[in-house]
Amino acid sequence: MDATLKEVYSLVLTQWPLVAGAYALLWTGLVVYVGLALKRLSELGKQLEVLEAAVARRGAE
Amino acid sequence: MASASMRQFKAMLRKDVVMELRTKEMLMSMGLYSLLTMVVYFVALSQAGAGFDPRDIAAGLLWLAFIFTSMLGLNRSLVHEKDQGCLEALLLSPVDRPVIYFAKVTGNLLFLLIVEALTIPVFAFLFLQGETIDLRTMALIPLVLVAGSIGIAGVGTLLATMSVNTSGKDFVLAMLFIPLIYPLLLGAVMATGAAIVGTPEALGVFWTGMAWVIGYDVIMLLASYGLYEFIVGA
Amino acid sequence: MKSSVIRALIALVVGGALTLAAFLGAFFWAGVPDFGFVRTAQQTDSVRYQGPFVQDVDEARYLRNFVGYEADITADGTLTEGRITEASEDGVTLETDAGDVTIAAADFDSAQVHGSTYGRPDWGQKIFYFHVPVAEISFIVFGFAAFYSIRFIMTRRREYDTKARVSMEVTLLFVMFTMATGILWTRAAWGVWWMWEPRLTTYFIMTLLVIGYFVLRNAVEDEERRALYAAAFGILAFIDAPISFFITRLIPSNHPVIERGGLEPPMLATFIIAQIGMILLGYAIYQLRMGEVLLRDRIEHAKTLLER
Amino acid sequence: MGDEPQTTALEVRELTRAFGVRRALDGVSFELPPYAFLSIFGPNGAGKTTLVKVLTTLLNPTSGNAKVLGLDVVADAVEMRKRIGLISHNPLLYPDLTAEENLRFFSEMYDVPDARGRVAELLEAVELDHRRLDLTRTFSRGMLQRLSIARALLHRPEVIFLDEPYSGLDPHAMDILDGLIAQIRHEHTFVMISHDLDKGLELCSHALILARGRIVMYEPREAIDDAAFRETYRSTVGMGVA
Repeated sequence: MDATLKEVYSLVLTQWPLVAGAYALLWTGLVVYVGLALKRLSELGKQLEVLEAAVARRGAE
Repeated sequence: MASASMRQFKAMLRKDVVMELRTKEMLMSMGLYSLLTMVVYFVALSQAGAGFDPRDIAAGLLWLAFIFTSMLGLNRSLVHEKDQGCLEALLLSPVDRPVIYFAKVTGNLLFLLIVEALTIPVFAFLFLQGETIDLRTMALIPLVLVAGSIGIAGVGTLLATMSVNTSGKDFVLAMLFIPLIYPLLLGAVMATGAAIVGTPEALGVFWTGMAWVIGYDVIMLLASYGLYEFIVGA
Repeated sequence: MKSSVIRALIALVVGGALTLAAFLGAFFWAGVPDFGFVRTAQQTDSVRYQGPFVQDVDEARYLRNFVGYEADITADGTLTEGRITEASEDGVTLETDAGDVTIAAADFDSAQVHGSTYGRPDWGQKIFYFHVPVAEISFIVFGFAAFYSIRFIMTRRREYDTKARVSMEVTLLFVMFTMATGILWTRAAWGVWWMWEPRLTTYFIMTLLVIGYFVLRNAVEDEERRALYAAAFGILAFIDAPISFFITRLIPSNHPVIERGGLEPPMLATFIIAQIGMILLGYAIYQLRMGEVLLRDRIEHAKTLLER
Repeated sequence: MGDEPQTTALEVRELTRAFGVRRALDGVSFELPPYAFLSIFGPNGAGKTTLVKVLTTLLNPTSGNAKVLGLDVVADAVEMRKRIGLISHNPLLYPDLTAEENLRFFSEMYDVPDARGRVAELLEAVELDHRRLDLTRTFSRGMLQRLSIARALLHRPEVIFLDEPYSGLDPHAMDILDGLIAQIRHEHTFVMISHDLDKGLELCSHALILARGRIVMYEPREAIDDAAFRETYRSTVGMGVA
C-alpha cells in the first residue's frame, strides 16, 4: 500500500480492532447466553422427568 | 371525610415534628453530615488553581450535599415507623393511605428544607467569600430549593418505604434513589447555577431548569402517590 | 412450558439466520460510507476517488501546504504550470516540462492548485447495524417489563411478576450489549472511550435503573412483597427513563441520528434485516428464560408433592 | 349498625390467599358467633398470621371472602377498621412519644370523641396513670403491652385480635393482661393467635387448628376433648412449614 492509500485508509486501519471487538462481544455474548440457557433447560428437563416419574409411582402405590 | 383526613394529616405531621424536636435525630444527623461534606469539598477543591471560580460549581456541590443528606434523613424517618410496627398500627386505623403518604412527605420536606436552609449560608461562608454575588438573583434560590425538595421528599419517601423492608437499607435506597432523581438533579443544578451566576441571560436558563424540576415533581409525585397504596400495604 | 421452548427454538433459528445474513450483508454487501475526506497530490487508482480537487490560492505563503501538488501560478502576468517541489516565505519552486522554475513571493499574483480528493472509509459505521437494533430492543423489552409490572399490580398474579422479571433480565442483557458496542463505537468515531454526552448519560442512567431493579429484588425476603416492590420500581423507572432522555435535549447532542432517506438501499436492507433478526433473538431469549422459570416452578411443585 | 344484634362476628367463606403455587390460606371457611373467644393454633407457617392479616384488612384475599361484623374485609375495609382492634406482640407504639401522646395520636386517627377523657380513663384502667408523661422508650415490656392494650381499646372496638400477646411477658405482666382481658371478655369478640396451648384453651370458647393453610379442626370449647385436641395439635406441628 503506497503512502496515499495509507492516508486514505488510515481511519479503517485504526477502527478495525474496535469493529471486530464489538462484533466479537455481541456474538460471544449471545451465543454464550443462549448456550447456557439451553444447557440449564435440558438439565432441568431431566430433573423434572425423574421427579415426575417418582410422583407417578407414588400415585400408583 | 375531607376534614377527618385533614385532622389525621395534621396529627401525623405533629407527631413527626414532636418526635423530631425531642430526639433531633434527623436534623442532627443530616446537619452534621452536610457539614462533613463541606470538609470533603474543601479537600477536593484544595488543589484547584488560583484561576478557579467556585461559583461555577457551587450549585452542583450544594445539590450533591442535599442528595446525600436527604437519603440519610429519609431512611431515618421510615425506620421510626417500622421499628415497633407503628406503620401497621396506622394501616389498621381508618386512615386513607394517601394521607399517610402526604403526611410523611410533608414531614420529610420540612426537615429537608431546614437542613438546606442551614447548609447554604455555611457553604457561602466557606466557599463563596469575596466572590461577587447578585443578591437579587440569589433571592430566587429558595424557589429551586422548595421545588427540588418536594421531588426529593416525594420520590424518596416512596423508595424509603420500600428500602426499610430490605436487607442493606442504605445501599438499596441509594441504588434506587440516585438514578431516579437524576432528571430533577440536573434541572435543579441548572437553575441554582443560573441564580448564582446571576447575569440577565442566566435568568432564562433558571426558568428552564425550574420548569424541568416542576414537571418532574408533578409526574413523579403523581406516580408515587398512585403506587404508595400498593407498597405500604405489602 | 414445552410450547414456549418450541417457540423459542423457532425464533432462535429464524432470528439467528437473519442476524447472520445481516452480519454478512454488513461486511460484504453494504458499502462503507465516507467519514470526511483526504486530499492528495497524486491520483491513485482507488475506489474511493471522489473527484479532482481545485483550490484558488491568493497568497504565496499558503503554497507551503501544497508541496507535491500540481499548480498553475500567475506571476508578473505570466502563467507557469508545474508541480510544486519547494515552497517557503520567499518563494516557490515549480518543476515544469522546461525544468525547474523559481518564482519569488514578491512577484506572486495568484495560483490554482490541483489534486485529488479521496473519501475516508468509516469502518466504525459497521457497528451501527447491530448497535442500533440492540438498543431499540432494550427499550422495547423495558416497555414490556413496565407493562407486566402494571398488570401485576392490578391483578397480583404471580405469572405477571415472572414475566416482568424475565423481561427485565432480557433488558439488562441487551442494555449490556448496547453499552459494550456503544463504547467501542464511541472510541472508533470520537476517539474517546466515554463522553458525558446526553444520549450516553441517559442510557447510563437507564442501565443503573435496570441494575437497581435487581438489587431491589435481591434485597427483599418475602416473595410477594418482592414482587410488589419490584413492580412499583419497574413502573417508576420506566416513567423516569423518558424524562431523562428529554431533559438532556436541553444540551445539543453529538450522538448521530439517521436522517430520513439517508441510507443507501443495501445499507438500509441490511439494517432492517438485522433489526428483525435481533427482535426475534430477543423474543427467543425471553421465551427460553420463561421456559426455564416455568420448569423450575414445576420442579418445585413436584418436590412439594413428594415431600407431603 | 353496631347496635343491631349480629348473628355472626366472623364469617369466612372459602378464603384463599395464594401467590403462585404457594398457598398461605387454602379454602378456609368457618363462622364465629358474637362475644366468642376464638383461639387459633398451628405450627409456624400454617397461615395463622395471614388469616389475621386478612381479617384485619391488612391483606386482601386472593379468592373467597370474609366478613367481620357483617362487613366485607375488602369492600367495607374503612368502616371495618373503625370497629376492630389489634394487640400484637409488637407494641405498635412510638418510643419517642409519651404514653399520653401515643394514645392521643391514635385517638386522632380513630376520631375518638372526648379523646382527653377516654385517654385518661384507659391509662387508669391499665395502671399507667402515673407514667403518662414518660416516653414509652423507658417502659418495660409489660408496661408497653398494657399501653398497647389501651391503644387497641381507644375506639371501643367490637372485635379484638390478639397476635401472640403473651410472648415475651413476665408472669406479673401476664397476670395483668389476664385481668384486663377478663374485664372486657364479655362485651367483645376475641380472636387470638397462640403458641401456648394451655393458655389458649383456658381462655377460648372456640378453638381452631390451622396447618398448611387449611383448617384441621374447628370446635366449640365444650366439644373439645383435651387429650385428643393435644394429639391433633402435635400431629400438625410435625407437618412443618407448608
